Order: sequence, then C-alpha cells, then structure tokens
Amino acid sequence: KNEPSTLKVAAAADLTLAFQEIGKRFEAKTGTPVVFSFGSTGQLAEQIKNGAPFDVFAAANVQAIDELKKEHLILEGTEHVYAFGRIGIAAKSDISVRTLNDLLKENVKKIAIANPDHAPYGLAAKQALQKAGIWEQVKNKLVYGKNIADTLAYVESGNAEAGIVALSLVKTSDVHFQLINEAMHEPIQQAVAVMKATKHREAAKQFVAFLNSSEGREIMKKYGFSIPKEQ
Amino acid sequence: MEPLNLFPFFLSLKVAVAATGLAAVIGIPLAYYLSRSRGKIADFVDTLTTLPVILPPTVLGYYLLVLLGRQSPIGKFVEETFGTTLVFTPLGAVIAAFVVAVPFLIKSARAAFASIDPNLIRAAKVLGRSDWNIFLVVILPLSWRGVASGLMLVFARALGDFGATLMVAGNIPNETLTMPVAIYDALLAGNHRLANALVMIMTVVSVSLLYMMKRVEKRMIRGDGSHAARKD
Amino acid sequence: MEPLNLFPFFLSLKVAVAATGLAAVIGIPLAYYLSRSRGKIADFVDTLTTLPVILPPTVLGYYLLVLLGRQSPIGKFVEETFGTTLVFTPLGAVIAAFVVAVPFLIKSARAAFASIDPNLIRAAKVLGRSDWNIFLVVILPLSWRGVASGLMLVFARALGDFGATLMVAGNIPNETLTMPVAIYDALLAGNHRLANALVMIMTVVSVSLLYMMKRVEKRMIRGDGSHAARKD
Amino acid sequence: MLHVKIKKAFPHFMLDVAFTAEKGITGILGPSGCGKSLTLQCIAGLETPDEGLIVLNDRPFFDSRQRVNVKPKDRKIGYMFQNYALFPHLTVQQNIAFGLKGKPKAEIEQKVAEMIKKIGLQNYERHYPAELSGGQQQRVALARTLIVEPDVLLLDEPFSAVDHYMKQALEQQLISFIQEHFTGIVLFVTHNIEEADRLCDRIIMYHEGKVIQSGPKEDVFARPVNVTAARMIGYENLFPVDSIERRHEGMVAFINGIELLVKDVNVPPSPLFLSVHANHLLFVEDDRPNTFDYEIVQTRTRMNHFDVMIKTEHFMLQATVAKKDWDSLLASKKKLYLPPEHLFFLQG
Amino acid sequence: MLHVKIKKAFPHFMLDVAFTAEKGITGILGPSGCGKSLTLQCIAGLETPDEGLIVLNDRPFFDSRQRVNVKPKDRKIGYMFQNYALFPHLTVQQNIAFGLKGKPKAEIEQKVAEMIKKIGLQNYERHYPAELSGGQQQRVALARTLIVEPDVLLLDEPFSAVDHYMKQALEQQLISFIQEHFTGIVLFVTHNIEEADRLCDRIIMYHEGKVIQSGPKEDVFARPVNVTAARMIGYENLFPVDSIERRHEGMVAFINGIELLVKDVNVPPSPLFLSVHANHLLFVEDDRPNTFDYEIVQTRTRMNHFDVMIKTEHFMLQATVAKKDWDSLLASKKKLYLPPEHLFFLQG
Ligand SMILES: Nc1ncnc2c1ncn2[C@@H]1O[C@H](COP(=O)(O)OP(=O)(O)OP(=O)(O)O)[C@@H](O)[C@H]1O
Ligand SMILES: Nc1ncnc2c1ncn2[C@@H]1O[C@H](COP(=O)(O)OP(=O)(O)OP(=O)(O)O)[C@@H](O)[C@H]1O
Ligand code: MOO
Ligand SMILES: [Mg+2]
Ligand SMILES: [Mg+2]
Repeated sequence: KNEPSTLKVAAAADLTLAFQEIGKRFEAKTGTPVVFSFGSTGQLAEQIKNGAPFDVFAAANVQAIDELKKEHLILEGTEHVYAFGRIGIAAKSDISVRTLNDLLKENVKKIAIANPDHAPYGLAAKQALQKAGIWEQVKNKLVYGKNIADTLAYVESGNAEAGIVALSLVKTSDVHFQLINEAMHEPIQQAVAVMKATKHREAAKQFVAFLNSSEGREIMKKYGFSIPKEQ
Repeated sequence: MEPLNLFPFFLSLKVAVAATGLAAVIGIPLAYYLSRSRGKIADFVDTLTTLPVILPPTVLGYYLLVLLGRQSPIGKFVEETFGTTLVFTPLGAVIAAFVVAVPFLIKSARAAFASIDPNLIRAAKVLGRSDWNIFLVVILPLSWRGVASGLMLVFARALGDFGATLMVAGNIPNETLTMPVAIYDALLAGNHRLANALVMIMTVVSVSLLYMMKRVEKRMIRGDGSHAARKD
Repeated sequence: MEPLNLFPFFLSLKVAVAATGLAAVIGIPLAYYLSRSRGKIADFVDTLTTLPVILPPTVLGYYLLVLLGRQSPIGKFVEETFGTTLVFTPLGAVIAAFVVAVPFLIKSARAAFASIDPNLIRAAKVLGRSDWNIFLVVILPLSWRGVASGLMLVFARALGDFGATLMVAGNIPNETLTMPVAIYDALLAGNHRLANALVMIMTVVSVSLLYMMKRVEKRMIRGDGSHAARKD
Repeated sequence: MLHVKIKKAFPHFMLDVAFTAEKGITGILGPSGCGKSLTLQCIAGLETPDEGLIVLNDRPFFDSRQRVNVKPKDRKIGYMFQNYALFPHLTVQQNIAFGLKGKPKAEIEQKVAEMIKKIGLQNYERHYPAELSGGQQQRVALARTLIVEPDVLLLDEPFSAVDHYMKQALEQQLISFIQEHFTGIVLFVTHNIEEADRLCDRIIMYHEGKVIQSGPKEDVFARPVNVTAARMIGYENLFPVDSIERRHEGMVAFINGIELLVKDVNVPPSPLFLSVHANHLLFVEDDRPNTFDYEIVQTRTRMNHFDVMIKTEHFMLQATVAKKDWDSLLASKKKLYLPPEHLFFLQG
Repeated sequence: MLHVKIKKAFPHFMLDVAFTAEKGITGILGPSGCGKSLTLQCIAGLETPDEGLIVLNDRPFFDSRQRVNVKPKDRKIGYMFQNYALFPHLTVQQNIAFGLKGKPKAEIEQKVAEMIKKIGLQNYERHYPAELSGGQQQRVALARTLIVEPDVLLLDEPFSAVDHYMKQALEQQLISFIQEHFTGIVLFVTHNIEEADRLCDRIIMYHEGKVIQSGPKEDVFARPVNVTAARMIGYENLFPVDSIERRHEGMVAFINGIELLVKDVNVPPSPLFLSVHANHLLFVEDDRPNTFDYEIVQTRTRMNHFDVMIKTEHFMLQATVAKKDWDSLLASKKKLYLPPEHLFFLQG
C-alpha cells in the first residue's frame, strides 16, 4: 500500500459528515486516500501551530486561517472561503420548537450551543440569539459544547431540549431541525488552506480543487452548506 | 485587559471540596467494607471501584451523561422530585469528579485500615464497644493519615478533571465552567495570556496541595516510628 | 455495515505497552532513588512526579505540545537528529501516556522498595556485591509484585488517556487515533453502535487487566504471609 | 470456674482442647502456633468455635448445641494483649475509661481517678502511651482491663516484646498488682517455661492444638506425662526402655543392656521411656545400685551452676552441679548415682 | 585482633566506644537502643563513623585522620543479621553462593557443595528459606557468611526471633559450628545476659552508646564496676555506703548504721556502693561478724532453686537457696551471713 501519499486533512467538527463523503469520492476519483482529523477549529489550529503534519486545514471560520497565515504556516495563495455554514434549531421531535422565540418556552429548560469563545458555530448562535433579542432571557438556559458535535450530542441524548447546531451535522440525526435565517448572524465563512509544510502539495491542491469543483459543491450543498458565489 | 474572571477557580475549588466530601461519605465506608471482606461480592465491588481509573474520562463522562441525564430514569426521578437536573449543574460536575477520583481514596484508605493492629480492634470489642463505635473511635483516628492522604489525592484529581466534568456538566460560564475547562477554552480561543495565568493559579494551588500531602506523609512515617519505638 | 476498524485498539495497546516500558525504564530507577533519598532535590523531584495527577490532562497535553512541538528546542533537536517529530506521531502518544501514567508506578514501586528489609541489602553489601548488582539481584526480585502492580496501573491509565494524547498526538486516523479518542469520535458522530462496540472491547480488556492486578495483589499478600511465617 | 471444651478447624490447623481453670493463675504453655491465642480469643468471643462449650461460673458464653453465643462486649472478660494494645491516640485517662462508656460521667471520673491512683500514675493522666515506659504501659493496660471488673482475666504473652532487663521487674509488678486487685480466674499464655514457672499456679501444656498435660505447676514440672511434654519443660535425659521387670525392691528398667532400679510404679503404655531431671543426679563414693563410672564430656559455666554432659559406658546424661559442689566433685573419684526415687516412666 | 575506637552522633543518640576484640567469642551486651547494631554496622562499613579508627590485624578499615574508608564489599567481614536476612527468593544453594560472585564456576560449585555437606543440608539445595526450619535457616546463614572466609564474624542477635524451645538447640549448634569451622574473631551482640553467659568468652557491656565495662566473662560477671553494670547482669543487692574505715582485718563499710566487714580493697570513687550476689549469701548457726537475724518475706520457687527475699533489721536482701538446702534452712534457727570475701565495692 502506498501509505505516504495519504492526504491528511484537519477539518472542523461541523464538516464531519460532509467531508467523509467528499473523502470517499475524492479517493475514488484520484486514487489518493484521505484521512480526516475532526476537531474544534481552535484545537486544530493550536496543533498546526505546533507542527501537526496536516496537508490541508478546513476551518469553520476565517480567523484561524488568518492567524496561521501570519505565522507563515500556510501555502501562499491557497487560502479562501469554501463554504458558508448554516445554523438551525435542533430539538427532540416531541417538543415543538420551531422559532428562536420558542426557546423561551417554559418546557425548554436547556439549550445547547457550541462555546462561542472559540467555536465559530457557537459565535453565530450567540449572534442569532442576540439579534432576536432573547440572549439575556435564554442565557441561563444555555449549556456549551466544546465543539459543535458535542453540542448536538446534548440534544440527541435529550439532556438539552433544544440546541443551535450546524445544519451540516443533522443529516443522520433524528432530531427535528429548523433552519435559522442567515440574516440573524454574521455569515459563517469557512476558510480552507493548504499547509506550507505539506509534502503532498499537488494532492493537497487537488483536494481543495475537488472541494470547489461542482461535484464537491454538490456534496457540500447536500449537507447544508451555502457556496460562495464568486467562485 | 479584562479583569481575570476567577469564577472557574472558585467553582473548581467548590466542586473539588464537594466531590471530596462525597468521596469521604461513600468511599470511606466502602474502603472499610473492602478491607474486612474477602467474599465474591467484595471482589466484584473492588473491581468496579477501579474501573474509573482505566476508562477514559470523556467516555466515562458520556456514559454518566446517559445514565444520569434528563431522559434517564435516575435523572427523571431527581428532576421530578427535587426540581433540579443532575447534569449541567455544579452537582453534575461534583458527580463526575467524584466518579473519576474516588478510586484513589478507596485504595489509600483501604491500605490504612488494613494496617491497623487487629488487637486494638479486639481490645475495643472486649471492652464493650459496638462495631460502629469502634470504627469512629478507634479505626478512623488511627488511620486518618492514610485516609487524609487519599482525600488529598481525590481533591487533586477532582480539581484537575476535564473530560468527565465537561461532558456531564457542560461548560456554562459562571455556572458549571470549571478551571480545567476554562484553561482549555482560553487555549483554544488563542488567549494564551489568560491560559497561562490560569495555569499559574492552578499550579500554585497544586503545589501547595502537594506540599500538604508531603507533610501528611512525613507525619505518617513519624507516627509509624513512634509505634515502632513503643514496641521495643 | 462497515467492518470494525481495529487500528485504534491495536494502536492503544502498542502505545500503552510502549508507555509502560518507558515508565519502567525511567520510573523504576527514579522510584528507587526516591525511596533511598531524603534530600531537597529528592523532595523536589518527588513533587514534580506527582504534578501530572493534579493538572488536567488536556492542559498537560497542551504544555507538552508546546514543550516538545516542532517549534520548541527539544522538538527541533529531535527532528534534526532523528528526522522524526515527537508530536503527532505514535511516539507523541507514548510520551503523553507516559507523563500522565508514570506517577502511579513511582508511587507503587517506591512503597515496594521501601518495604524491603534493609538487612537484606546490608547482607548483600557485606557479601561483596555492588549497588547496581544488588538492585538487580536482590531489590527488584523482592519488590517485583509492587512494581508489577504499579506497571499495571500505568498500563491501564495509559490505555485510557484521552486529553493529553489528543493534544500531543492528534487524532489522525490510522496513525495516531487511539481507542479513547475513537470512542469519543464515534459518540459525537452519533455512531452509538460503534462507540458501544469499542467500549465493550475496552471494558473487556480493562476487566481482564484488573483481574490480573487482583491476582498479583493476592500473591503479594501471600508472599508477605510466607515472610511473616519465617519470622516466627 | 471456667470450663472450656471447644473445637475449631482451619485448613492447616485444628484446635481441639478441653480444660477447666480455677481461681489463681493458670499458665497455658506451648510452642508458637499451637493455638494458645486462638483459645483466648474463643473465650473472649472474638473467634467462634466450630463446636463445643464455654461456661464461666454457670454462665454459658458459648454452647454449639443450645446455639448460645454471647457477644464479646457482653462477656465481661478482661483481655490483655501482646504489646498491650493500648490505643495510641488516647491519653492514659481515656484509655483507662474506654470500657466504661455509657456509665454516668461522675462515676467514670471517680473510678478512673481511683484506678490511676492505684497504678501510681497520678501525673500521667494526659500522657499518651508512646510517652510511657514499658512498665507504665503495662500498668495502664491492666488498669484498663480491670476497671470493668471482669470475672476472668486473659493475658496473652504480656512480656513477649519486653526488653530482657525490664521483664523481671514487670513480671513482679504484674503479679503483685493482680494479687492485690483481682480475685478471679487468670489465664496466662506464654511460650517461655521459665516465665510460666515464675508466675503460674497451674499449668496447661499445649501441643499442636491439643492439651497434652495439665495440673498444678509442681506436678507438671516434676512429672511430665510424655516425651513431648518433658522436652518442652527442659528434661534432657530421656531413655527408651527396652523392657521392665517388677521386683520386690521396685521396678527394674532395662536400657541399653543395663538395669536401673526405679521406684516409680505408674507404667504408661508403650513406647516406654525413662527420665530423670538433670537436677536430681548425684555423685557418690559408695557402690550402691544405679551407680556408674563416668566421664565429663563437656562443661558449661552458668550463673548459678555448671551444666555438665556426662558419658557412662552405656548412655549420655546431662547433669546440673551447684558451684559450691564443683570442687569436691573433681577432688575425689566419685560415681554417678541415678536416685531410684527420682527416676520415672513416661510415654514416648 | 580487632581494634575499634569510633564516634558517631545522631540527633538523640551518640555512639562513642573504644574496645579491642581477640580470637574467640566476645559478647556485646546492653539494653535496646544502646548502639550495639550500630557498632557492628560501622565495623562492616555499612555505616560511617564521624571519627575514629577501625583496624583489623593491622589492616585499617577506617581511619578518619588518614581518610581511609574501605568499602563493605572489600572488608571481608562475615555478618549474620537478626532473623538471618536470607534472601527469600533464592534457594539454599544460591544463598550460600551469594558471596562468591566472580569466582570461576567450577570453584563456586565445589565450595558450595562442600559447605552444604558441612551444614548437613544435602537434600535441601533447591529449597527456599521459607521452607526450612529455624535451625536450618541458621545453618544456611552461617554457611553463606563463612564461605567467603571472613576474618571477623559479626553476629547480631541471631536468636532474638527464635522460639524459646528452639533457642537452646540453635545456640549449641551455632557454637559447635563456629568452633569447628571458624578460628577468627567473633563479635556476638545480644541483650540477653543468660545468652551472653552461655556463649561468650569475653564481654563488652554497653550503656547508652558507651562501653561501661569489658573483660573476660567471669571477671565481668563476678565484679561489675558500677551499679548500672551490676543491675544489667542481675545483681539485686546493692547498698549505698555511708562511710568506710580501713582496719587491720579489712575494710569496714557503714550501711544504715551497721558495720560490715569487707575483704575487697579496691575502693572506687563515690558515690560508693556495696554489693553481694544472691548466690553467695550463706546461712550459718555460729555467731561470727557479718551475721544477722532475718525473716523471709517472700519465697518464689524456681526450677533449680528458691529465690527468697530476706529482711533483717537494717536492710532487705535477695538470696538464692538450692533446693536440697531448703529443708535444713527451715529446720534450725540460723543466721544470715554475708561472707566478707564476696562483698565488693562498686560505683553508684
Ligand atoms: N484465621 C485463621 N485462618 C487460618 N489459620 C489460622 C487462623 N487463625 C489462626 N490460625 C492458625 O491457628 C494456629 C494457632 O494460632 P495461634 O495464634 O493461636 O497460635 P499461638 O499458640 O498463639 O502462637 P504464638 O505463640 O506464635 O502466638 C496457627 O497455626 C495458625 O496458622
Ligand atoms: N540513621 C539513624 N538516625 C538517627 N538515629 C539512629 C540512626 N541509626 C541508629 N540511631 C540511633 O542509635 C541508637 C542505637 O541503635 P542500635 O540499632 O545500634 O541499637 P541496638 O543497641 O542494636 O538496639 P536493639 O537491641 O534494639 O537492636 C538508637 O537509639 C537509634 O535511635
Ligand atoms: O466545528 Mo467547531 O470549530 O466546533 O464550530
Ligand atoms: Mg499467640
Ligand atoms: Mg540492634
């Protein structure tokens, strides 16, 4: 087996489902196997700063990529926004939570969001709640997941009645999901870049290109990402 | 620069103290039971009490979340009866820390109980005391050093728990956000100055703790010495 | 259904074995040194060896990452000399597991060393053996049960480490993804069946381990018994 | 009157004893591991026999048939343990008061104060055991035991860990104290014959979980019933008897082809042995029966006497010679005399 | 010839001893904690004295002035520890061969086989210490020690943990073995006087880290130099002397207002005491000097004699009476006689 040519991609937790499919399709197409390390954007960025051997980093925001750029860790010119994330309200099907205001209901005792301090989806959730003017009211119902996947687990296990999670993760989940209007939060711009230290520069570029190809975009859309128009 | 939010620090202290208290109430009698028995049930309980050392804390945390969560029978019962949930509250953090840390107390207290001269217990029995009274008046005072050293370990481990606490308590700022989680958050948010400050606090507390533990240990040795001298 | 990928399980086993080996090589001599010395340096080293119990594994992991990372002097030196990085390799996982677990060996081995009759060591000295020879021929064989039980704990703790390993080694599939991290990932990816299967494997291994530890402990007690009998 | 008849089995050990103890000090003597401590523990209720009977002055403590098993705390037994087992974390006062829990405070205080006076530790009320000398510790242990006014006092090797220099003083103290303040039954466990000799009125000899002999001290020491008992109490001269003959002047025992006249008429079942204590051998000049030419093989000087190993044509003997008799022994040609009235038979 | 003159200070203890030991068995006698083991450890090189000198047959082992400190493994000293310190994980064979490391394999095998024959354990080569009786363990320990042909043999309370019944046999065995197979210097540590009495040729008496008396056993036991030494070896009769007078028939000591004639002329510095051993008191019918009317206060029966506590008008005394003299003592009215030739002075 030609191990060294395996591509290593660090990817934000919200990409877990979408990238697994992209990986399979990419390998089928190019013959280059891909493996993913999913984690929170912040954790992955820290690891890259300390020499994690990733070829590609797909973050859930732009800041993480910008910071790495400042430290000259990414290959010049490869950084760009590849998708916009969407958030929505997830709830166990037996509780009817459709709108942000439903979160104020008496029977919604706990609301899970990702930690807004370092998880982009958490930040977006916070912004939406603020914009709806209910941040202060729901504040003490909130529980924070350390990443967006953790957050969904809280809802799925019924420990939180509702949560604000990534659209991209609910595909296989049995929760009821209601998308939140994009206008309610700053766009969740997700940036990707090829790492400077990569030993598979071509393959890495190929992967990013595949992500941006129509095939890649289809998959991303399927999992609920919006695609930037200019590309 | 924002003032340092010390809530997580004090929460961690409170959680660690409470977990230590819980460990004392549950772990000490259990250790005593284990130090006396040699049966199959005791062996089983013994195995059970060591499992938390081996299973990863996050996994432990996840199963605790499911076991005590709001959909679980236990969680439902508690929520209906006391109007509070076990998870996502400081109580959840206490339970998580307790489960992760109590094995260390059990191990240490058990050894301390086992090393008490059985003649002292026999003497107390013959002098008319009940088993419970003997436990309080003879056994605990004589093994308090081992027990104390075990409680210290529990306290330390409880203070430092990340995985289980995060899962069971959620990291709700100013509510269930403990120090280890706060440090982690600060690190991931790129706030290294905050992280370092918090780690400093944590380390100073840890080192003071260790120093206390050392002193307890030394006294223990001295204590033993005086016993030995008496035997001569 | 996809076949179960057992890579994480075998990686975890390998990492745990290697960490245990490293702990043996470094921890046993250290424990011996600590069991003999009472000076200030010894006290300091002693404190240092207990810190990993108290600091949260993730935090420990972060600092290890910074200390051994590719930007650090140590990391650079190793990379230039051996052409491999310490972090994000199985080696990193070994180091993380080692740091988190070695205190348990040190504690246990130290107690075992300290309980050897000093007259046996004196006898060996008078009979012309060097200190090193005495360590190998008298001390180790006589305390191997305590040492073995410490190594078991190291192995268990290394097997179960999540926080430090994740930070230092990352979770690169088929490369550094260990069992605890894989279970966690499976849980979060909603793949409960996979998670439960992995936990089952982990628990079976743990329980076998605990059973072995129990047997070692029992033999230890029997061993003591035979000594006691000899004294009569 | 304490009546004990119990059995208790362990994988590698079986206790099966029966004896009766009266007022006064009864010594239980036997080698390590023969079941002495186990017996005391059964009497105190700390161990439960498999079957049997323990009755004190008509109060049954244990009776396997009637399913009686009184709890240790209700047996009112005084038990003094090896190394005293004083509570190291309690003061002298607290140790002594330990058995009085539940009594009115004033009564406790008064009783403890009295007891402390009796043992002469008036200025040590607040001292801890570790701060006391061995003798003081012993007195505290005794006081703690006697303050509850027990009917039986069990002493388990109270001197086994005591420095040789202190032992004599402590023994004397213990005995005086008991004689003054205790009138019940005392069972005293030891594996030291000389200690038993100094302290006890009666002796029960244990061997591998069984009683092999019991009776007044003088009788037991003068006349061990078998070779095991004899060895235990220091008889070295033990001869297998080939055959015996009853004659009008007494019994005659044949040993290694020689004849020995023996006044003893109690002949136990075989294997038959003959014994005489080293103390009872005499050296005479006349030529009576039971005399032999001898040679001194080895001499060891003792504080008060000499131990001599003696060889005759037919056997070896151990004899004790008082220091003042030594010169006269060497001065003239004498013969070894085995006094027939001190020779006795015993079982092998 | 072993010459020792060392000091070593601890926070609560100071060892400061000087003595010389020759071929034969020298006993170091003293209470617990007086520094006996520490001395042996210094000789073996296991502890380093603060200052002083340890020289064996002109080979200096330790000399604080010359900065000599030979390592334990190069001193060739035989050391037998309390409880033997056999390696529990090694067989008899391996234990005995332990000191021969580095020698050719054939030589080791031959020597060990020889040694095992000497100690009569031919069928136990592969046994572990726990599977041996106390006596067998002792022989293995001795064999292990003697196989390296040491010049000095140090024995640290070899019998302290031994069952009373075994002690005598083991002692005998040890002494015979040493006499047969070892011709060097033996230092024997004990805190049991009777043991020292039975086994040693010479005695060094320790007290609180100092040598208080040394010399041939008989001299030391017959004439302790001070009250501490006297108490240690069992002298009970010790009287403070008010004053003395030199007369032509001998010294006269005044005690409690009476006069006692004393043949001893060595008068040590004050405080002055007079002593006589319980063995040396006599009962006479005539009316010579140093006789007193008496009364028996207490009698205790011993195996070989009676211990009697005697009261005269002026003092109390302890006396030993042989069993055979007992009847005659009670039969006629006698007086207690303190023989002037057995009275001696000693320091307080
Ligand atoms: N709980 C137990 N399990 C198994 N065997 C036991 C137990 N308790 C006592 N024994 C056995 O009973 C025997 C007698 O023990 P015991 O303590 O009465 O001896 P002892 O005569 O007091 O000896 P020593 O003089 O050494 O104190 C021993 O051989 C011991 O092995
Ligand atoms: N390392 C040490 N530190 C402090 N004190 C010590 C040390 N070693 C020995 N001592 C002291 O030296 C004294 C003599 O000890 P040593 O072991 O020589 O006594 P011993 O005469 O052999 O007594 P025993 O008969 O009890 O064996 C003791 O009082 C002990 O407290
Ligand atoms: O995928 Mo994130 O970085 O947890 O929002
Ligand atoms: Mg006993
Ligand atoms: Mg000693």
